[in-house]
Amino acid sequence: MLENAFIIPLIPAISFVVILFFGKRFIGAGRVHVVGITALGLVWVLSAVAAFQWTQRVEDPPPGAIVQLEAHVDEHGDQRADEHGDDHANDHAALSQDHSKDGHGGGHSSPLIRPVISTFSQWWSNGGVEFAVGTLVDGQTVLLLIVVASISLLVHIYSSEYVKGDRRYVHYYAFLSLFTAAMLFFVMAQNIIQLIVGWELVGVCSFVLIGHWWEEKPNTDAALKAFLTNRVGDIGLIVGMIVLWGTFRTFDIDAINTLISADPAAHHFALLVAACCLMAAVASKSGQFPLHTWLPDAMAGPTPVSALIHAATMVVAGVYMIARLYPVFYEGFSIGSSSINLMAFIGGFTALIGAALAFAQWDIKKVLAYSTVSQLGYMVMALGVGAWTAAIFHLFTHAFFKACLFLGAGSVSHAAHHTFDMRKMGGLKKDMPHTYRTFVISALALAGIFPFAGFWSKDEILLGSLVGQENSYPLMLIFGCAVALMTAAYMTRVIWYTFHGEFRGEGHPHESPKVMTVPLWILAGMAVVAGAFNLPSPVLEPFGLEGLAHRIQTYAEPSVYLSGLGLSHPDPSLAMALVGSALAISGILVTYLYYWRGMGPHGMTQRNRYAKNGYTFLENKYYLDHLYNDVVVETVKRPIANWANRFNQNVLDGAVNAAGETARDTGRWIYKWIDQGAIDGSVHAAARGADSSGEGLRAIQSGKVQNYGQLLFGSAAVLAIVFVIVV
Amino acid sequence: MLLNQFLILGAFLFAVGVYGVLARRNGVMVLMSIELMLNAVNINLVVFGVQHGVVSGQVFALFVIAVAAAEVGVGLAIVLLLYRNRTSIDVEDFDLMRG
Amino acid sequence: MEATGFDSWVLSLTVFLPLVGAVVIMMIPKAYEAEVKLVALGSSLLALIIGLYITIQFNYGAAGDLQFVVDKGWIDVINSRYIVGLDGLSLPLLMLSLVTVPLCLIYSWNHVPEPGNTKAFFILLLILSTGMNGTFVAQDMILFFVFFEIVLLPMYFLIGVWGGEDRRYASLKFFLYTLFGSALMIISFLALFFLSKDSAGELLHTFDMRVLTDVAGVGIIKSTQVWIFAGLFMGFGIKVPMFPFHTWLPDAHTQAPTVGSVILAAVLLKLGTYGFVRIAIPFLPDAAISWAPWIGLLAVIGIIYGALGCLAQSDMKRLIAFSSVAHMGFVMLGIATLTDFGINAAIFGMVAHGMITGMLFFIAGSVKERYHTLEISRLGGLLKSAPRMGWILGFASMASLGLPGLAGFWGEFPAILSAYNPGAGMPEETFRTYMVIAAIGTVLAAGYLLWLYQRTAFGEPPEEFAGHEIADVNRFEWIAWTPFLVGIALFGVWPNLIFNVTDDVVAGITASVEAIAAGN
Amino acid sequence: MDVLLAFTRPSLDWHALAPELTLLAFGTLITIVDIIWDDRSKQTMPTLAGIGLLATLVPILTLAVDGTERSMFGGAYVVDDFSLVLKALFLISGYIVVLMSVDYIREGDYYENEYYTLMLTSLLGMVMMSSSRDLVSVFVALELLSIPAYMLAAWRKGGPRSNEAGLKYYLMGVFASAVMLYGMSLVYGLAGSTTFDVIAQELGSGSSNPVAVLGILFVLIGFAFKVSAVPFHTWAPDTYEGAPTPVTAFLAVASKTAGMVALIQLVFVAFLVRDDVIQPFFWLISALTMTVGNLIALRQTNIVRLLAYSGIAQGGFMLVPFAVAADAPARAIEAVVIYLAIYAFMNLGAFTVVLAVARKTRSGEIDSYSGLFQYAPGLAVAMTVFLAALAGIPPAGGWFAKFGLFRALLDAGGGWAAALGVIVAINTVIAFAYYARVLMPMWFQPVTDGDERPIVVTGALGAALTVTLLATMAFGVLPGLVGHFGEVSVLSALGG
Repeated sequence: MLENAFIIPLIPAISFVVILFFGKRFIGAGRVHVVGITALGLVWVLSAVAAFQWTQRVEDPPPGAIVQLEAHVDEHGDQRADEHGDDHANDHAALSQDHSKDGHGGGHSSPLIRPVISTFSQWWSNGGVEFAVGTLVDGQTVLLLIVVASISLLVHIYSSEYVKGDRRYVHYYAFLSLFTAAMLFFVMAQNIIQLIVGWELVGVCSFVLIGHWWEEKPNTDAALKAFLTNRVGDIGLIVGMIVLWGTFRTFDIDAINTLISADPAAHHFALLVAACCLMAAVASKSGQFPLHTWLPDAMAGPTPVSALIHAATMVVAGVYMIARLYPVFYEGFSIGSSSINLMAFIGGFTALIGAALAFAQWDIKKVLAYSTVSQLGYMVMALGVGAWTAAIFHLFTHAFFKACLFLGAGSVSHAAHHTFDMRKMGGLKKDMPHTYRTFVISALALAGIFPFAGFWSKDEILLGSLVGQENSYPLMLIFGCAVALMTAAYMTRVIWYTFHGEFRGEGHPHESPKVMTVPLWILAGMAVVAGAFNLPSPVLEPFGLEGLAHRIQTYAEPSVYLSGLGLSHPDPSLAMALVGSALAISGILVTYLYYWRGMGPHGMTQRNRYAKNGYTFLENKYYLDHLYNDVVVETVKRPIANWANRFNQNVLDGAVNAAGETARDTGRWIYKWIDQGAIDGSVHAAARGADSSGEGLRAIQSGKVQNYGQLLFGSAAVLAIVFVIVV
Repeated sequence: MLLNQFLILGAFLFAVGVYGVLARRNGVMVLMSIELMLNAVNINLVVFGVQHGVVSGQVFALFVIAVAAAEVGVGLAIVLLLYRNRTSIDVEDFDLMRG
Repeated sequence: MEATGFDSWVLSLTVFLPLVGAVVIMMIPKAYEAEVKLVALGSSLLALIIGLYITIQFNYGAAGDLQFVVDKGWIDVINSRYIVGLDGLSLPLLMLSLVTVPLCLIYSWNHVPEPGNTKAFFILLLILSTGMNGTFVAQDMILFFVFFEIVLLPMYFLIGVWGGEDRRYASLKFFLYTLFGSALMIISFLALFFLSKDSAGELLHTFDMRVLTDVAGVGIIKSTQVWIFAGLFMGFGIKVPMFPFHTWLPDAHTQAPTVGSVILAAVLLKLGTYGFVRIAIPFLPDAAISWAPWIGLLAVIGIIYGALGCLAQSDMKRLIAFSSVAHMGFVMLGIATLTDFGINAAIFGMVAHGMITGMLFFIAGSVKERYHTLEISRLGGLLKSAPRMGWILGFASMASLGLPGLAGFWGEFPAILSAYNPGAGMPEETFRTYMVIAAIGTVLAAGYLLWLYQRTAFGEPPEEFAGHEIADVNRFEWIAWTPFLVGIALFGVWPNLIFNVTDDVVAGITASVEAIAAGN
Repeated sequence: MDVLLAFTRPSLDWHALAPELTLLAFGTLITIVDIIWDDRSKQTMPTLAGIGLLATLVPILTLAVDGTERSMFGGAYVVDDFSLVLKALFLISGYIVVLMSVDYIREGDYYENEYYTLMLTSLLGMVMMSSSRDLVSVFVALELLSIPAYMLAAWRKGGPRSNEAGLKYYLMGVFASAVMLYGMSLVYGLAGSTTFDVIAQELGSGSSNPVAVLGILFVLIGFAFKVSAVPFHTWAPDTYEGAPTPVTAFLAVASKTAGMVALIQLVFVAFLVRDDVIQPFFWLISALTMTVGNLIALRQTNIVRLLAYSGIAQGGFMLVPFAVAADAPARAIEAVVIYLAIYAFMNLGAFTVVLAVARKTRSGEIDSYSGLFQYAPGLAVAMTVFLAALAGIPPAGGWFAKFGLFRALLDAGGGWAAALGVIVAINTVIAFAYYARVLMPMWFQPVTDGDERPIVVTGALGAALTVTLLATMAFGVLPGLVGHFGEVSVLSALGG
């Protein structure tokens, strides 16, 4: 399976064709989901097989699986590698030594397993640059395969109920399949061109699916905004990739990584440029500050799409790319040595503002969207501080509980007349027990409460930023902690408004059918147990299961590239874990107090507003409560959150729209003045000049023969004089 | 011999002819002025012929005289025609076509 | 190596069969319209079949050298010969032109635009196709020039007779621009004729493009070369069209009848870029090196400028026309790098742009036919009223904005990439700046195309068209469009189909450039 | 003195003179027939004239086959390939003009017979011109071709426009010949002989003498008038408009060709040594001529007048090679001859169409061509071909003529030549601008007066049309045909 991984994206691609072209006619518009679901089922099985085979490969490496990079670099026809062939030999010898030395310390126990690279027909050759399409499969890949396959499968199933009877049911499923195919293609890209291709394709699918209901202008606006914002990032992508190509003269990801890890010091500047450019791409795709504004709008799409594309998979493409080309960023931003760098800062800052914004939203999906922004920021920050494994681990866990949350939100709106406005919800707890439970579980996971999945991954990130590499990342640690607190808080708020209190909507809410709740439960289950995939060994020692510790680190981490960079892993620290969960719990607690305990005072507050003095002295405890609530919490919530929101809506979002408008205005201006005015004008001027001079010359033709005679003799005389003088 | 004097005479006659064709508006006078120009040329030819001591100059002059006769004949015919159609021989009047 | 037997005829057949068809049609009286159509389609299809035969017989192993060469006496007094030949550079473009014409005939099968007269319309199309095919196979400068010019009059009449409101102005503008360019071009050709020396320093006095490619302008002093190149630049650059000689294009496109625009976009513009690759650069590499940065500059200006122009348009067809300026900018950027990478990309870009923009113009024509307007502000909801056409428009727009996996991307991305390392002896920083600007251009491209798509396809159909039925894609349109759609997807998925055909030729060209650069 | 009186009869080569004699014979024949049968001979006249012209081609062919160069009267009268090519050209264009004239003259209300006599006489002058290598014979030939032309221009005796055309043409013609003669007298004065060879030697030996400059200049001006070069062109538009259309065609083609022939002989045989005079002179004149001609043509609304100005501009193009006469003599002559040959056919063709259309519309206004393509597609296409040829667009013949110019210029090389080349390029663009003003109504506009009756093209006109059309296209597709004649005429002209 590892060698023939290309089959995996092929399957959904085929199902796309089948659904789109034969769906209506042969299968029947109402039943196309069968095709999609079977295809995804197949994909899931194959991914599972691939994952299993990879673990086998790591456990007992077949001969040749242990690195001999220079050999394999050569077979990728890379001129530069030939020149450096021998240095490779040396430092890989060196590598294997130090790896065997500190192999058992620092939780760094993964052998240097080379990824399975299989290339197929030469895709194009251009001016001597041979270029093959192929797949690169390693732990990181199979991890994403599992994530994408599982979530996509569940979303397919869920959708069969959720979008039943939709105007464009067929197209919906077709593009769901296409998206899956593109995402899988992207994940197992063997070279940066394939990365670009997959990157753009998922972008288009998201464009189509956000604009799924294109009759309403807001949806199409959102779709355009998403696509254009991503294109802006793509400038960075294209340029960055080109810089990489120009530096290493190869598109091959494996070769690039190897070359860097072989000689980290070299081309620092080129790498810095490339990293900055690619960072822009990441910012656009993974909703990082300041290009994140499209993501909340993207919620215009159907909810399952938001769950799949804008929570679990596509938006992590940026994170995945960083992880895939980690040496580039690691060296470019010199993550190892610095204590702050662009990536870490952008990540941390995004996490912060995302979380802050989540407070101010009334649309449940927007809350989740901002939470996604914030969590993606978390991952980027993790990568920025050098905690590779933590980032990927968080990506893994986050995919499940965030998907679960979105699908839960979908289920809620399904019940509550397709509204996402939390003010029209409330009290759904009793009507929708399944949704409620799953939602809470995932929320706890997201909040990072022990022992849910989120706890473990978030803990590793905080730990990563605490320890850092050579230097620690204090600022990032502060960001991380703040976000941990706020995340817990706003999730509690959501749960309060959605499920507690009285129902504020109209109609009778009802639980969604099995076909929707079952996926919810599966995801909730994952939200509980996903953390187990990368437990630190101390946790497991009591049970004598150290062997199972750090599985993701062991299997997923491409240490074949990273160890060359001297990437280290922090030892697990109980203190950090406690601080982390303390923050989360306190966050929940505060909010809890505000909403559950603080209900009366709110009523009181209003009465206060009407009859100010009357009850103040009597009810001074309310007065205290009032003080406590309105001062403490409000100061936390309102000013900051609202300021952030205003900044977000007016400044950043405004900037995006303004950019669009400016472009069009410039266009108009240039067209009017330069094109039609200057350039075309000059052409016309020439024409007019010719005409009028023709008119003028006609004066010669007076019709009087003697004038003609004068002209004849006159010019004869003039010519005579001139020539006699000159010659 | 008096080469230059003859040449100057020729040039003078030619100039007079030019003045005539440009200044006189009566068609017949124009024709006569043309004769002046041609005869100026004849003077030149004959003089040069003598100077070079060859006969070709005078032969040329004879040709010119003959041709001039034919030309003026045609010219008079045209002037006559115009007089019949337009009852005028003022060359300034004939500007139906211009521009 | 001269071709023999049937192979020595194929190229001449592809070139002149349409002309024969045209002559035959002239014989047929107007009344027999069916026959006229059949003869027209028949002759063009026959040419296409022979074209397919060529693609099969073509020796891809030796794509670098001319094949099916015919070398016969033509105008001995000026030592110009009838030389036709085909190599990897000509093949894709010849095929593009061979495919386009029948499609146009089919498209206008039952609705020749106002004022009708199928006979004349088809005759002109056929003459046009002779000119285009000939230009791509001619290997003698005079022959090239003649074919290059033959296309002018038919296109002039296509625009002028069957065009829109402002057709007289547009057609004349198109004609005068191009005529001016080609007049200067012929001067340069003659200068090459008289000045080219062979390696021994002997004057060649030949129009044979093969020879001139071999000598690569050695023996012509640099300054003269630069001037000669200037003439060629005018000739080809106006045709491309490069900023600032582009102003004829939007008018011509907007006014031309649908198939006119299609042919203009699909093939005619390529004559210019082809000229650069086939004549200007290989004949005068030295001058090319000193011109390249300026060409690159104009190219990137064209990219941004065309995109901004698009954003300013309110007319669908005019918008597409301006997008041509931008896309040809990418092509010219690729050429300007003088690297085989870039020039390959440029050739791919030519073919891709031909199919994609041709497709867009087809759609624009059909929209115009159904809505009787191309005012973007008045259109909308195409996806609803004519879903298939809407989807095709979406597909074409996506291809046009350079979506990977479709043809557009392979012309665009490698062109940008090649600008990172321009050819030997050229300012690297300058071209890297160009690269970034070009990359920005891709965003603008996405901008105006999606904007167009949103306004025309998305949303509810405007009520002014609520009344009458908007027909979806009809049979003739399907036949005419499918080849382009398939091609866009096919070349997008498997770019090597073109790349490995052109690679050898281009390698040869750039080799001479590098040799010169090394010499300096 | 006795030296002067000694006279020996020069030996006459009858074969060499056969063309002129045949033409003369037919001219006289027509006159005699006319005198004897007057009105009853009306029908036979054009036929006779035509036969005469074709018959004259026979001795030319025999001479061409024989191929030896024949010189008479001490080199004053030479029969070589150059002269033969141009004699043939004169006769063919004359024949086409006759074809054009048949119906026009027959339907005109004037006595028609002397029309043909005059035309043959004028042609005789031209045929002689192409052999003249001596000031006297050039002068005589010139007057022989001009005087009948004056009368032809004034052909419509009752028509004031025609009279005026005649007057203007006559007066300007005489002025010009006066100037020319004066120049000739000066040249003769320097050289002491009238034959070109001697003149060439004398001019070469003598240092730069202002008198020589004046002489050369005046002579050239005399012929510049004939080829209606700016600023000596003023007569052309008025005369062309006023004269009967066939005559206009005759003047625009044959008589202009004659002027060019004379210039070729004078410049390349006699004056070549004084390139310091002729090259700048022609650079200036040609640039002026094409530019002014084209610019004024832009503003014309009458088709004949437009063609007149276009003819002036074309003349300017033909003068271009003279500007490099000394630097690239062979190429220059070739270019001029080729241009003359192609120009004869394309211009005559255009005039034929004008005649054919005028037979229906009775108007010379360009607007009257509206919608021609609808009711007379054949004529429209033909006109398109001719205009395209005049504009120099392949595959119609004209491109090769223009190509010849560029070829001559670039063969000479140098900045001035290149500059002139660019001027030519710009002018071709301007030129198409007004040719398009004829094409547009033809193709792009509906018929103004709903009258869509097809145009009847009479046999003669049809024949003329076919000949010119075929020739124009043939020259475009296989320029070798005309190129060959250009080549042969070069060698002998320079040699002789």
